[in-house]
Amino acid sequence: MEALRTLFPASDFTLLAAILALPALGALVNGLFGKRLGKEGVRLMALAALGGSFLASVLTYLLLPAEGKLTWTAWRWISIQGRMGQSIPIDVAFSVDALSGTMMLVITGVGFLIHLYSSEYMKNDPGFHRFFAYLNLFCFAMLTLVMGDNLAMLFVGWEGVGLCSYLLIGFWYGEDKNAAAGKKAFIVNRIGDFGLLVAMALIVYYVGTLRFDGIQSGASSLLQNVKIWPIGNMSSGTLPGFLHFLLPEQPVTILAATAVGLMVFLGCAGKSAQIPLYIWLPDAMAGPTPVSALIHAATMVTAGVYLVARLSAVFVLSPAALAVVAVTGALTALLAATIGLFQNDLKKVLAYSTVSQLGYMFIGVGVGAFAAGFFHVFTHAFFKACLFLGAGSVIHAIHVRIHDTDRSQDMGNMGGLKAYMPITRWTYLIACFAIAGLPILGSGFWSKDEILWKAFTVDIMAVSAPGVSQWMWPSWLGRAIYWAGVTGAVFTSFYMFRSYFRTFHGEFRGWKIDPTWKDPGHGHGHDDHGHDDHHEEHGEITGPVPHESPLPMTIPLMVLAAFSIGAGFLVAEPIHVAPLAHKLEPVFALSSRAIRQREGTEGLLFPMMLPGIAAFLAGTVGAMVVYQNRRGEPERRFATMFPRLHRLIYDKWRIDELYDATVVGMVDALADIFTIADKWIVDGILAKFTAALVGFFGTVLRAFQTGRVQVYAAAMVLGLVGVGWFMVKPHADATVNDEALRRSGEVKLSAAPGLGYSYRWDTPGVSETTFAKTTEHTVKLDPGETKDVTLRVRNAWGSESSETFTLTRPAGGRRGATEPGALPAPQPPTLPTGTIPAERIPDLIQPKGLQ
Amino acid sequence: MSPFDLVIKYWLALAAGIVAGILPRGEFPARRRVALGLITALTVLSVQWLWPVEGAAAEATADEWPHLLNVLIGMPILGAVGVLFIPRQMLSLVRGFTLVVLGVGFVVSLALLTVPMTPGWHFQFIKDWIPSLGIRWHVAVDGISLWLILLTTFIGPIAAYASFGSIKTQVKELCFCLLLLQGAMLGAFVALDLFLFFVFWELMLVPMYVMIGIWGGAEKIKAALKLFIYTMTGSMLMLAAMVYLAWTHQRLTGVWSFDYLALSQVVLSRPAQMMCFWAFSIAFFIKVPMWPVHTWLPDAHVQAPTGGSIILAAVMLKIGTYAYLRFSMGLFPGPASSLAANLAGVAILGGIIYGALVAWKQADVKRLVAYSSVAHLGFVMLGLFGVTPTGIQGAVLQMVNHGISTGALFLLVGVIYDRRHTRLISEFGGIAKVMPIYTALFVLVTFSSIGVPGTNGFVGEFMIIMGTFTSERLGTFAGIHTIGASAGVILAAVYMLSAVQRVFFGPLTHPKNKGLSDISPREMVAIAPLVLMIFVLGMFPSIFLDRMKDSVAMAYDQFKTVSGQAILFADEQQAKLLPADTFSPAFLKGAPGVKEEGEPEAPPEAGDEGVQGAAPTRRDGVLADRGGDR
Amino acid sequence: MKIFELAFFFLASLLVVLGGFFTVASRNPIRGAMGLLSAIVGIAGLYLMLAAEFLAAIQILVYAGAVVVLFLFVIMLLGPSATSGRDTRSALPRYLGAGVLLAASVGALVLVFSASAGPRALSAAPTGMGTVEGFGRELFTQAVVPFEIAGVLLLIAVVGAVAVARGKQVDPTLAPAPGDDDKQGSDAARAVLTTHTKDVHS
Amino acid sequence: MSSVPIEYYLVVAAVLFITGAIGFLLRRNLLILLMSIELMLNAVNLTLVAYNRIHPLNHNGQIFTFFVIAVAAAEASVGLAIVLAFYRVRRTMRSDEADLLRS
Repeated sequence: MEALRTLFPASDFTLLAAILALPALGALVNGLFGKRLGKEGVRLMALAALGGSFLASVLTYLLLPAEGKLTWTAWRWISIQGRMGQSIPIDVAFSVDALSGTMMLVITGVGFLIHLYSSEYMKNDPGFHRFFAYLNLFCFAMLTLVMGDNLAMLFVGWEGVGLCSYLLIGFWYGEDKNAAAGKKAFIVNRIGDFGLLVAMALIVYYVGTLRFDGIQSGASSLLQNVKIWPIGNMSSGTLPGFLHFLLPEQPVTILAATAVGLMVFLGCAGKSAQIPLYIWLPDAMAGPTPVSALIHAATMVTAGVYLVARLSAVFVLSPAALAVVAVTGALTALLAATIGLFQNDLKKVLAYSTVSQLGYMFIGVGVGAFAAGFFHVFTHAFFKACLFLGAGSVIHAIHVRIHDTDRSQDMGNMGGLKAYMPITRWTYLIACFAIAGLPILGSGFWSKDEILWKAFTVDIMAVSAPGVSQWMWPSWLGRAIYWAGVTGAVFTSFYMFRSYFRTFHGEFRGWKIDPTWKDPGHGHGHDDHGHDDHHEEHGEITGPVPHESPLPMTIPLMVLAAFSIGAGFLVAEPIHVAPLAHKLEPVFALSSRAIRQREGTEGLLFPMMLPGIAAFLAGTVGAMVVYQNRRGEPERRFATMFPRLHRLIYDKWRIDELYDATVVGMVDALADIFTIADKWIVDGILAKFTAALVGFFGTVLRAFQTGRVQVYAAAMVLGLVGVGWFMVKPHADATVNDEALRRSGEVKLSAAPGLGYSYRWDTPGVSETTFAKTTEHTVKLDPGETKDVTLRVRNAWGSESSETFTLTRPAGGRRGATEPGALPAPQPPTLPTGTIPAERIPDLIQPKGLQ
Repeated sequence: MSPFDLVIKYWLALAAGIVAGILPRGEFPARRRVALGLITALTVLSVQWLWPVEGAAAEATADEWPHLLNVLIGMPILGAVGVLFIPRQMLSLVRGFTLVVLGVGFVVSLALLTVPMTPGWHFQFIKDWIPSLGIRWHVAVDGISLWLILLTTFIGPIAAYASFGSIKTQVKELCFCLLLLQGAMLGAFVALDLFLFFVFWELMLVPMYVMIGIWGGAEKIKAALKLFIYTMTGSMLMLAAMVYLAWTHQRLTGVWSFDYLALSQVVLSRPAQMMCFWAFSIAFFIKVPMWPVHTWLPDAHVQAPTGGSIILAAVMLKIGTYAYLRFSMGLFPGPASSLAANLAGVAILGGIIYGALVAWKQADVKRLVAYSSVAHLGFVMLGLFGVTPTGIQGAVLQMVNHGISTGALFLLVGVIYDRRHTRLISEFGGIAKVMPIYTALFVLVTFSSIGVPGTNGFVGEFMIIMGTFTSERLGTFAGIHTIGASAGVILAAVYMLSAVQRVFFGPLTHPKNKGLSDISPREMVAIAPLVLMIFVLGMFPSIFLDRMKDSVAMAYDQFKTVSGQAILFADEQQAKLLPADTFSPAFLKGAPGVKEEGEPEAPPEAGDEGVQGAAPTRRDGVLADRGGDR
Repeated sequence: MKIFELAFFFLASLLVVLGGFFTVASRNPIRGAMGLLSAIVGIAGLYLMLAAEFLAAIQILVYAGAVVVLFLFVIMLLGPSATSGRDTRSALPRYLGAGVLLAASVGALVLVFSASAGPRALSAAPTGMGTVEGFGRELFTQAVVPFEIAGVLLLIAVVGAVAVARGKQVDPTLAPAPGDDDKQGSDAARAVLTTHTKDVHS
Repeated sequence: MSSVPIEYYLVVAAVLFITGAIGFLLRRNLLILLMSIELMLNAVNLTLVAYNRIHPLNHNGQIFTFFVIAVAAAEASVGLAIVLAFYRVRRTMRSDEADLLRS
């Protein structure tokens, strides 16, 4: 071990490069040369890449130092400038500590198993190499996300993962439905990324760095108020009353930590399918099942929880943000659980159960129990992957006869498969027990119970800071979340065992089993998935005996089932066997200081376990009674008794339609308005209107060109007379001669001559003079005196014009009389001494309205 | 340096070349394979060669050959004249000649990278053109214009190569237009004399008008005319403001000069400053295009031929943004900084969000990509309005990114247009089955244009958003602007992906689409360099940023100090002259009349461009003293 | 002596003004030409009083002799249709123009005369002014260049007038050789020839 | 010593000029137009000679008049030729007919 430590020093841990390079190489080779390598070559390449990466991550995990992290910096990516002008370098750097180490193990481990599984599942799919290229690319992106040393690297992985899920969901792009699902997933993720981008901007502004350790240490600077002006505080005096709310006098102040927390949570909601943005996950079932297993169960959707855990130092600073996370998690858990009750599509049930379990994880991190929340991620990865792969092998079996994807996933066509597919059945059952929370054995029990216990006893101390009012947690909120979690647990175990009994128990409803049935011979591939089987005879069809999936599919099932039992004991707090918790101790050391146990709940650890166990029993027994003994009769009765409610829940509370009507509809309408405005108003006014205007003036002027000589002559005469009139109009002007001003204070004004002009000089105090031919006029000035002389000129027709001259004689020195209107002599202007020092500039040039 | 050492030293480039060579499957002419391999190897080599080494500026600055820029501009223009003498029938010679001239232009422009871009002007060449008006042939490069020049010389050959594929009629005139356009654009990027810039700005318009007018689509004349009139009105305003500025400068200093360095010392009176700023900016906003005056772009793009469309989108729009950064912000920092918040609002609402939403509703692919350009350039302008070093660097980088990704998009749209002669999205559907490689390329370029990290689009947008938030010019609006800009990121995904889905995915219904052949070797070679640059820019942006950060820092500091002075000193009537010490000496090197420090005035310098020494008459000497002794 | 001068002046100016009026107001162009003739003769008289004998002679010789005769010649040539009928089509602009002109000139006259210093008798004209010898010496010393140019101008005017007045004349020698197949072509040439000669004699 | 003051000649010239101008504007007959042009020219000649009379240093005024007469003769001849050609085409003397230049 020591040799390895010397080989890979902690600060320049090149093994991380290997972990990342292998899947990337795999993706590149499969993507570019896949067709030439053939199916076997592609399979080998993909599995080798993931296997190697897994081994390297196990090695890394072993080499993890107790404190600190293993880092490796590739190259300088960009460097941006912070608020105070300091440059913030953003490097392509990767670092691994206990948290990301565990995630790496999950990703590469479960990823490897799923690669093995899908090499069999997708065997006769024409896009085989393309599938594995995308899968490897996904693992590369997920590893970048987890191992990123700063938020920017995490964001690269974050969007890379979104990109790969777009490609994989829309894998069978022949079908419009799948491509649309892919697009929907990408866009909803993008809305989440918007939140993350704004969060990054806030962090750069307030903390001044994007590196996680920098954020952890500089988090205290987030304890200041962010002043949010909805539209900037322009002077709202002029606006009508009701607009005042848009331009408030006082800005909306929100704690920077809360703002960052909310924005980060928006990103996590987008990626981990929480309340506002969960709609893409159920549609993502359009992709192949292994994809759902890897992406929508084990790895991608948990990225949100990982991010919240990673930024725990920020979240802890604002109880409000934590409250939002916890409450949203609880609501999502309940909502998804209710929808899951009535779904007939097996994969949809599992999808909603994922959303619900994610809700639990967010409850965990929301109440400050980051280790517990993360542990649920860990266990959930195993049993949910096992459930999805189990479902996949069932669908694989059904698909042999019913080719239409929608009907081959419908539980109506399953039932009684426990006789034909024993391994799938047992692994599915174990996973069901794990997720439902079978005490002691099921790993779900330990993780979910830990979360509920921490929720029940949470008491968050607000970190006080000057001038900052913190929103405090009401004492009942922890308990409310606890009970919501328990009710969710009931639903969880009910719908899980409902799916188990409807799939594996009762009699087979798929088709009439005829052992001698042979495939009618048209060996079609899986290429165009999802098209209705054109030669489908309606009503009763015959088919072969459903067979168990081949070994490469069942091995992963068994391994995952084993883990879903074993993983529970990694953080079994009540029995104090919690190796993983100790490993995660240093990572959450800083944030756990703010979380205390509510007083008076010390002894309640075991008593509070009982409601959880009761919930498990209620759900399981209820499902057995309804679906095992009474063959689903009560469900049908419920459907008849409350048809509309049943319909509503089956239609997923019509949330999709709500979004389409409101958000999507609004954006669509805005787009229409803009398009029309662009065509008619912007283009219309600027281009077409001006053209029309010019055309109009053209036609008006054309009317004058009659072509007849006399008309032109008349026009000429008019022009001549006009010019003549202007020439003849009198213009009063005079030149001032002031040489003698200083000595004798005498100024001679001589008026400009003109045809038939008569002049009159009016000086204040001098009596009224008549119009005469006098063009000269002298004015006597005493020192320091100013006089206004007005020259009035009249011509033959009696029209007049006048001009006033202000003559000043300065008290002492020589000063030329200023002439009004003349251009100042071009000597350069005098500047105030020296220029304004540079540092005072910034506040000078703030546009009006800066707070 | 035996061949073996060569292999050791450049093994990566060699390997990349070989991989690219053997990449295409099936029948692929060897000539094209070699071309692909060569392009990839060259790209890897250039990345290794340009890798920013800390403290690179320290090593001896290579002497800058002063005539490099003249060669860079002159070659295409002389080539344009030369191509006229080639007989019309010898098509291959005409095409070959054009590609050679453009190719050599690119290689020559690589020489610009040999010199570390320290703050100040490089490769500066000054020669009196019209002495009586003080107009000089003053060309120079700095960090900001460096990458735009390289973008022009990089896109030029690609656009020519692509348009040769589709345009078969009047090839000689096409080559003439391409070469003249190339020369004019390069001239516009390097001109530091306002008059010279105006000449190139106008010269650039003529070949584009001709290209759209002759080889355009259905109503090509209308679109070409609209482009012409829009830009002309803009440049008319600019000319008026330019002349007023020069006249004021003459009135203040007694010497006629149109030089950017001289005019930037003039602080006009407050109303005049605002009017001149608007006059310059409207001309540039039309070119960018910004919201209210953008309607010429979709028409021009829809009617333009593929080659013309690529050049128009990739390079001509950048002149607007570059000129705003250089001239509007350079000459009138006062109004630029006081109007920053409102202009940024227009850039976001009118550019990013408006462009994205209208693009979503377009039925014609080219019109969609045109509106996406409006959105992307809205981002660029936001970076410029925010006036922070990060924002400006992000904006310049985004200009290069947009050039590459939109150039690639238009190239790919040209591919399907050549096959189906229609651009309506409804005509296509599910062609991914028939053209897999083409679909892969298109999806890749779409992700670059959306701004997915790892590709070039993201880096620029990320820096601009960070710049906007930390910008003090935007004051209280910084928050709402950042949110608006980030929302643009979502809308970009909406319209691009919905277009991709309607064109590529879904069932293959249209009978005519069934027979479409996949991307041809020629088109593959044309698109290869762009795709490679998408990844190079995405992964290693620091190569580009290191060479521009000094110039941007200098421009930013100067903007800050001068805008402070301008707002304080500009009173109502009087125009004033800032003393020369408010500008960094590196900036003023080459200003008219400013004698080189320490160089004897009288005898013209020997080696260095002697011409600069014999500056115009003795009177300007007074300019420098007069400013100083105040 | 003064009375005789005044009488001669009034006679001549009367001749001029009435001639002018008749030229403009007459319906028949011949009466107009006669009015023009009387105006020209009147002006010649005034030239005599203003010590410009040579000009008076030229006036009579060139103007009265040549120009008015030319007018009469053309009027004769055009015959009855020379007098165009009544037509009030574009009356407004013409009357508007005339009215404005009248008002403006009256105003101008008032302005000028109010500014002038009042009528003064003329001083004696230097001997030999206006005579052929004085005028000739000056003409051929200072104004030789314009004189030659005037000669060229008159030549051009003559050539121009002849070319315009003759109209299109097809050169008979170019008529197509007999047997030319596009018969229709030669007919067209012949048609032009005939129309021209016919209307000249009308 | 001539007792007739120069102003009288100028008045006569002015009246003649105005008559010519109004004739040109009002009358529609092409010939009358040409004649009124001649009238205007003669009025100008008269003014020139009158002023030459009060500044008898040289004969500039008269020489000028001499050339005006020459030019007027040329102008009259070409004018009449045009009127003749116009008559051949349009068979009328009304100036309103000559409006081919109408846009």
